[in-house]
Amino acid sequence: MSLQVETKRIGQVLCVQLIGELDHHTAPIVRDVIETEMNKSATLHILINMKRLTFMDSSGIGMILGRYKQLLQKGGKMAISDIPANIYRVLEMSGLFKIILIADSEQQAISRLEVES
Amino acid sequence: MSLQVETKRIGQVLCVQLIGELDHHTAPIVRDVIETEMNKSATLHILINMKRLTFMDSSGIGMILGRYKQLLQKGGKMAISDIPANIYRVLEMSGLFKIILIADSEQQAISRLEVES
Amino acid sequence: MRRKNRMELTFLSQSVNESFARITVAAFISQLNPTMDELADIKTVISEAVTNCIIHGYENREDGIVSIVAEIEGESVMIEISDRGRGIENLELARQPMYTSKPELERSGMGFTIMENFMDECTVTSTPHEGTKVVLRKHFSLSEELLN
Amino acid sequence: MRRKNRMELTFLSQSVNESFARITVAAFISQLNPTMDELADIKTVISEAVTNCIIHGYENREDGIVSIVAEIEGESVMIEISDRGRGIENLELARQPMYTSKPELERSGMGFTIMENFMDECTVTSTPHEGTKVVLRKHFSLSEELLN
Ligand SMILES: Nc1ncnc2c1ncn2[C@@H]1O[C@H](COP(=O)(O)OP(=O)(O)O)[C@@H](O)[C@H]1O
Ligand SMILES: Nc1ncnc2c1ncn2[C@@H]1O[C@H](COP(=O)(O)OP(=O)(O)O)[C@@H](O)[C@H]1O
Repeated sequence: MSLQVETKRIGQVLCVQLIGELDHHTAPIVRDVIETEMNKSATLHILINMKRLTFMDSSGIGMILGRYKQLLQKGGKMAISDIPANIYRVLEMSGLFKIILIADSEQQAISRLEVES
Repeated sequence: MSLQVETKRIGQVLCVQLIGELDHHTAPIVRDVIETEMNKSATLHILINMKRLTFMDSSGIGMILGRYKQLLQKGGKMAISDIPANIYRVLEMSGLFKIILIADSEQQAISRLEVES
Repeated sequence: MRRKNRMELTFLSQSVNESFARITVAAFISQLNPTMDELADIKTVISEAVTNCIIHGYENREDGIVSIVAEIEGESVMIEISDRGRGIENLELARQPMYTSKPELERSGMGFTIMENFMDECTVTSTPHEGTKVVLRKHFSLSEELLN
Repeated sequence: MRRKNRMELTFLSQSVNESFARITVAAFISQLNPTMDELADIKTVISEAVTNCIIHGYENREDGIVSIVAEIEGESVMIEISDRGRGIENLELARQPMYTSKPELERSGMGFTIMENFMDECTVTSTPHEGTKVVLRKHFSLSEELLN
């Protein structure tokens, strides 16, 4: 598969590491993993680590927005960290930066998610 | 360009390092570099280092055979070192191993070229 | 001499072919010696256009045909992506940022906006029940060494 | 369900397209999850067949059209490479290891031998003055995870 998803929990944050390419073909994989994890226990926040994401198009934006809306209902927040330059351009255009927390590193994202909650 | 050629001289050996992909499109680059170097001074032997060659097809075989024939006339020998597995299969099929010296490393190739000359 | 090159690609409307399509176009464009950023942008727009053919044009049927034509002339590239699917009724509406006809599929409605922003030119023509064609153009500034 | 997929590619007979062709076919085949060795072998045979169309079929004219069709069915792949060039008079002679009609171009005559050895099947049909078609087949053993 051209996308791998790795998850771990740190406090109240579900950390999702994406490895590979996120498009219409692979977006359902991420959605399913996150929904499964969120059903397991009351996750408050989600952090998507994009350090090893090599490609993302607007299908990624749609998937992120979908998770964001689900989180909002439960009072949770969303963050994205380690955004590669090419993906930054796509995210910027979508206006996602206005509603989602952006961080340079996973650690920074987690502490900001926890402080603000 | 999808192929880079680096050359250096060690004693009587012209060492040619190939970086990238060797096919019908790029073979003339190697031929030209080697011929220019051979015209500069009396090279006796040629070593082709394939460590960073990622692709080679039968156009590479033709180019190597062409250089081999030129060397033979001048009494020189030819060696190839650091052959990647995929290229090994192509070279093996061509029967080139019967006439050209094969070595694991550049150093091994050079000492064998010099001993045998 | 002005360099000219051309390729045509067709494939079935299967989502597994989205990455195939962007790799292929990127490989074709690479003879223009694009920067990493330019190559990433090209991959993104191809992915947008091809995904649209599959999701919207053929509504996820897997037996539709997606076509890509790419032409290099000098330092410019023209890429045409087309399907023979359902077509677009209202082109102006479709091109609005954030507009999508398939919010239930978690579409963001940003496809055309990305194509317009990442390319120099983006022309869309469509006929309902016949299909849709997107023509993208971009100019690359060749590095000196390649101009010889 | 048996997986089925298909693509068609055409491009001009320019040597810069040799690497483009092998990257494209390799990208298409990658959905079968081939090993690195299998992928390398596929790239080599595509390079051999496409180079032959350019050098022999079109005798280095740059405006000929090279076609590739690739079909995946289950775990098998069929790849057809064809040109509408000069064709081959004597097919048996052409397929002999080390035979080349263009020794002055430093050809090794190993193209067909490599195609035959790296693939399960290699069929060549040719009509003088009309063109040449090479059909290659290979079976891949899918890894378990992909069979689901
Ligand atoms: N190839 C196509 N065939 C039919 N309709 C299309 C096609 N491409 C785009 N559309 C229409 O244009 C709308 C906007 O497209 P786009 O900006 O890419 O956003 P999205 O794909 O996220 O919906 C789509 O929702 C669809 O209604
Ligand atoms: N597409 C083609 N069109 C015309 N002749 C061809 C074609 N492919 C191969 N041939 C003929 O078959 C011969 C053997 O081909 P091959 O084994 O690939 O070796 P090489 O390309 O090194 O000559 C060629 O020299 C040529 O005469």
